[in-house]
Amino acid sequence: MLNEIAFLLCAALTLAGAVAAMMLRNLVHCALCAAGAFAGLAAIYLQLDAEFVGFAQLLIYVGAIAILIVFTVLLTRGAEIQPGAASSASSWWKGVPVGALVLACLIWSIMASPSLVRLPSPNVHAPVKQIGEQLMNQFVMPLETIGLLLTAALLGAVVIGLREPRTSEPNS
Amino acid sequence: MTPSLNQYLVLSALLFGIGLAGALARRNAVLVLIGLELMLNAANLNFIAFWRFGPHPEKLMGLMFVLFSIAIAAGEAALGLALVIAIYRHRRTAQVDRFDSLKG
Amino acid sequence: MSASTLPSELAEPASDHQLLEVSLGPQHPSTHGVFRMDVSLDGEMVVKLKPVFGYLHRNHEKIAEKCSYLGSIPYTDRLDYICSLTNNWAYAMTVEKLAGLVAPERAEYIRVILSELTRLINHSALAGFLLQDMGALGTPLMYAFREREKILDLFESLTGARMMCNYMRFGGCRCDLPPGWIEQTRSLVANFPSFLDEFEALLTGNEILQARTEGVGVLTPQLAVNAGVTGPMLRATGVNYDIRKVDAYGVYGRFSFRVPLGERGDVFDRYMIRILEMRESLKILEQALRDIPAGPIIDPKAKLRNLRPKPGEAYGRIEGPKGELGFYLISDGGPNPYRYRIRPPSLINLTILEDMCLGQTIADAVVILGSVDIVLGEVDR
Amino acid sequence: MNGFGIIKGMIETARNFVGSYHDAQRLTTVQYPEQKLPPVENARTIPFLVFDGDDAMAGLRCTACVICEKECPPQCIYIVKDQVKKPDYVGKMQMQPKVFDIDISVCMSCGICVEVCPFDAIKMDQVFELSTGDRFGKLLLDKHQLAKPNDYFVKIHKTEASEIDVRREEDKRKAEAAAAAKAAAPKSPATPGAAK
Amino acid sequence: MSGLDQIFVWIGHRAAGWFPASVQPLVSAVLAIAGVMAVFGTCFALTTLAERKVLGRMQNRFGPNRVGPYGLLQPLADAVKMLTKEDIVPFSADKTLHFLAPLVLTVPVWLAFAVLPFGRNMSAINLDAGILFFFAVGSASELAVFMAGWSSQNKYSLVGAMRAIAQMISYEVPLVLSVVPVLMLAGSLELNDIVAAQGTYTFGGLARWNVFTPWGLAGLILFLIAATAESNRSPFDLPEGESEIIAGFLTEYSGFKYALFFLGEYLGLFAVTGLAVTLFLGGWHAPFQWLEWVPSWFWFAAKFGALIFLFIWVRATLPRLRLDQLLNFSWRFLVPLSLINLLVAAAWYWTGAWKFPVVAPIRWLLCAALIALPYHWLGRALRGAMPPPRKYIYAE
Repeated sequence: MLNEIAFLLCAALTLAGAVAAMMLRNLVHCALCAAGAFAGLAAIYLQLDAEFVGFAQLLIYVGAIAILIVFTVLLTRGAEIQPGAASSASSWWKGVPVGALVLACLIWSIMASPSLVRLPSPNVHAPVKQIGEQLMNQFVMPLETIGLLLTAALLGAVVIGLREPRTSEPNS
Repeated sequence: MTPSLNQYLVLSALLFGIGLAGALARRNAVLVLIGLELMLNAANLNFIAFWRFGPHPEKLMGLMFVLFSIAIAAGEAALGLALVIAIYRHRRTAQVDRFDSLKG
Repeated sequence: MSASTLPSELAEPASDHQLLEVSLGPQHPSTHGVFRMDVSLDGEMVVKLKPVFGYLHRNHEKIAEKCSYLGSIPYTDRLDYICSLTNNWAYAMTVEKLAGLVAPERAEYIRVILSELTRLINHSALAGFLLQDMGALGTPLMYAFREREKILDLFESLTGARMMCNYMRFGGCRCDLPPGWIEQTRSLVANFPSFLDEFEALLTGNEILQARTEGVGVLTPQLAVNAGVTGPMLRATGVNYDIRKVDAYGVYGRFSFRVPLGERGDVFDRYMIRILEMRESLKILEQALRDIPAGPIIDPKAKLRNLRPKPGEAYGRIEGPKGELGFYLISDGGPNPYRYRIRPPSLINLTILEDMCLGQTIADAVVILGSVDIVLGEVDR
Repeated sequence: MNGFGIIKGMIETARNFVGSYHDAQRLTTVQYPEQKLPPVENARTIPFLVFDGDDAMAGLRCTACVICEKECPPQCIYIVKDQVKKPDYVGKMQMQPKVFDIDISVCMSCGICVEVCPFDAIKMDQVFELSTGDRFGKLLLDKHQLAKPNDYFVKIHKTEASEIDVRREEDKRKAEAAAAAKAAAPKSPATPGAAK
Repeated sequence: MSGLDQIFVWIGHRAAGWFPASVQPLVSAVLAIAGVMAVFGTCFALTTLAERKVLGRMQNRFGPNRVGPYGLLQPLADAVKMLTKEDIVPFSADKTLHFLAPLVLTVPVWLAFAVLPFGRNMSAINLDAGILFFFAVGSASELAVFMAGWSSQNKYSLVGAMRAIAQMISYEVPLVLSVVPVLMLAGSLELNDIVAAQGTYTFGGLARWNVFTPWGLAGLILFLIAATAESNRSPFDLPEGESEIIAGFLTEYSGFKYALFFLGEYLGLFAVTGLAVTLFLGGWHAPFQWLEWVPSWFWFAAKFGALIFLFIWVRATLPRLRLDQLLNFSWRFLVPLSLINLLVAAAWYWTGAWKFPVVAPIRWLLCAALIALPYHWLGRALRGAMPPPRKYIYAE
């Protein structure tokens, strides 16, 4: 019972955050609500006994990605006061039907498969040590690839984000 | 009583739907990225749920997928947002429908 | 792409970001009083800076034209309230020129001693404030003030007040040195180098200080000379101009001292020049305390009340701790000056603030302002 | 070496930290209400009016010449002359102030009034705990509040006061001698002042 | 050793024992929470006082000494002042976020204390991924700072918030990277395991704390620098750099909300300090074997206090960096150095198998050189091509 309530609370937080993130007008509010949704998901992961992933989710999504989004919103502040912003009003008539359609398909298929109504296997835990060992043995290639990818992404982000030499640098 | 698998899946589907609708509907590039992240998270939730309710939770497959997916999401967000900023610098706008220089 | 949208597409924005207009001051922790800088920021970078002053305007010059020659002296204390004695001196010197008075030798020595002590006060307080502006949380400032207090004690026992000394008179000084004053000053002068060493150990070698000051707020000698910058600000750019040497007013000609000159004209040079000047001041003090003669302290011809100089004009200037402090007086033969005008070094040194700050960050702007060494009482008058 | 300057600075603060516990040269703070600095003889705060003898109003040295009122740079002195004269210390009839107010919220403690006073009647006080709850009423001092005995003056400005006292004694002696000589001379009735 | 050492554990057990067995875990959890909150709440009050007194002494002042004996009641007076002050919300502020920001900062910070072992058997929970938990809950503070700065609708606040975010993102990286060597050598993310790994004694009864190894020393210094920056303390106090941007993101806060921010910042500092003690300074272990009889929680408190003193000391001494220098310092100095420190830790681990007669000093010096040389080079690179030292000419 307690689990059920906790799940419902977390799910409500997540969904509310997600809906608010997509619907609010103020970009900063959107970003913060998205952070709330990510945090709610982290709580759900913790409920599902995925401690490590839950903390990683919190660390990366709330601690890094949400901050990055907020930062971008601030750096593109001028976007809200652009002339002709009216032409960029949200086109809900395009998005909502598509989203609803996909949602309906998914829900229908989930509801239609009785095998999905099952209870969790008992006493599951994922010790950090085991995760580490698996990462170093079975998943070592993906891990390395991810490392490479992240490095490439880092370099790419830096290169894209670099100021063109058009304006003079503040002397550093 | 613990929630069953399909409840998690419904939550995930909802999240995906919200993310998709938002990403399609909103014009601001940052919001589109948030929508993408939400969809990614929905997928992650599926992985975790299937891992937890699956027959072999001790193998940690689902967890591993999610870990990698989170890592990729971080890279994606960094790159995507860098792109938004770069475009904003040139065009003074972050509205995706105004990035239309290549349109004939 | 339609042709009509082309211009807006091609129009490159002048800058990457929106400019942030910030009004630093007049109530701001590091504007040294009620000074205001209208700053336009691009991110953290200053792209436009407009100094705004006048918040402390007290009509000093006009009041002085309605006041007797004696009555203006306490007002000059309040110009640069950190260095009241040098202000006194500059004013007294101008009135002496106007009225043809000559201060006796002992008075001149006392003036030199007091003005060098004032220089110590000003420079140590400035170094403290500058570091405070850099965020050193008051430690250097408290050390500087600790030493300043000792000098202020000397001032109090001589003039009766710590800051608003009102001590010098045209034709000499108000009262003679109290017994034991010379010895106290001598011991203070002997102990001061240890404070300077301590201060330098605390900060001069500090990497953060160096990083914050090197190459920041560079002032070229040409600009400095063109703008009329004087004092340590000018000497930090390498221009050799010290009125104590140029005019050799008072009895400065009798002392051997050197004028330190900077190399690059950045904030670090301005900081270092002041430290070095303090060391030179100590040399002057030692000599003056050794050579001070006995004798009267005021010109017997000097008439404090109801002084009516012959019609004429006079400009007297001294090397104040902040730069050339000048007074310009016109007398029409009446008991008050017909025209009274001050050349305040702070104000004139402040005029090039924008030139030094452009392209630097806002944190630098605050440090540069600190290194200019302004006292708003003098800027706004 | 990088970081060396920072470490040097930290040693310096540590020295001051330790030093502030045992070195009076470092910890110079005076704990004000409990401890007070010894009074400095030259110190000046606000002016007061000196009187001789026991009766403050009768012994007031001020002769209401209004020089101080004219010279005071911020013009914080307000004097109204009394029509009734009173004899001064040498027995000469002098004016006296009916009203003598100093607005010490305006006074800037410059001491010009003291310098210009030819009668040694106004001197600088050393009280500094002047705060009151009433900005307008209590900071305007009248002559009763300003009058302080010569003994007090001697106490706070010893050197200056004793010089003045010596000079005044001499003046008095001369005046008495002159009066005596005058009295000795025939057909001159003694003035009330000389009788004193 | 046992009695006094375990006194808090014993009290907790006894107190929980009064309750029925079904609620005992809950009760002991509540007790642990209450204990942590009481201890660190008091610690916060005392630290604000100690900071002011130590700063005062370093600046040759007395510091607060008016309220109560030696000024001990000053925190109380401050609290009364803070709580009775008017809570001002700017008219144009985003009121919800303005209200939420101090909560978002303060509440998660408390969670971080859950995993710290304050003494033998004295950690609220034993989490498998303790360190990850620690950093995860700490990540909310960035959002809180941003919310505070943005919602105030004040330019100084906004600049402060931008600075804070840039700074926190940049210094989170070296903070986490400097922890990694410890995890590598302890082979666990659980803080109790890490403490246990430092619990043996080597020659002369000296403890095997991580800080006595080259990588541990370097790691501790890196960690402390990054922690200083993470908790916005001088010389990295740019987000609230008083002389530049008034109070940064705190400009528009007053009264109780300001006090909450204050509390949150100090708690964040305590949390990272506690982590530094745990990771590098042997946690609750005594420095020498013959000092083992002293209660373990005392050692934790002593080390904790020493580090807090260090933070105050640094604050009293150093000027503030500039933003670009701050970021350069992180990305071009701390991050490479902490990566190199990883290699050094690996080298240390690898050379541990050596069997030479005089191996210990050689191993130490070798690893120290491995970290000292990059330190020197990176430092020089960071400062750029140094112009020749200045010569001041004297005109006669």
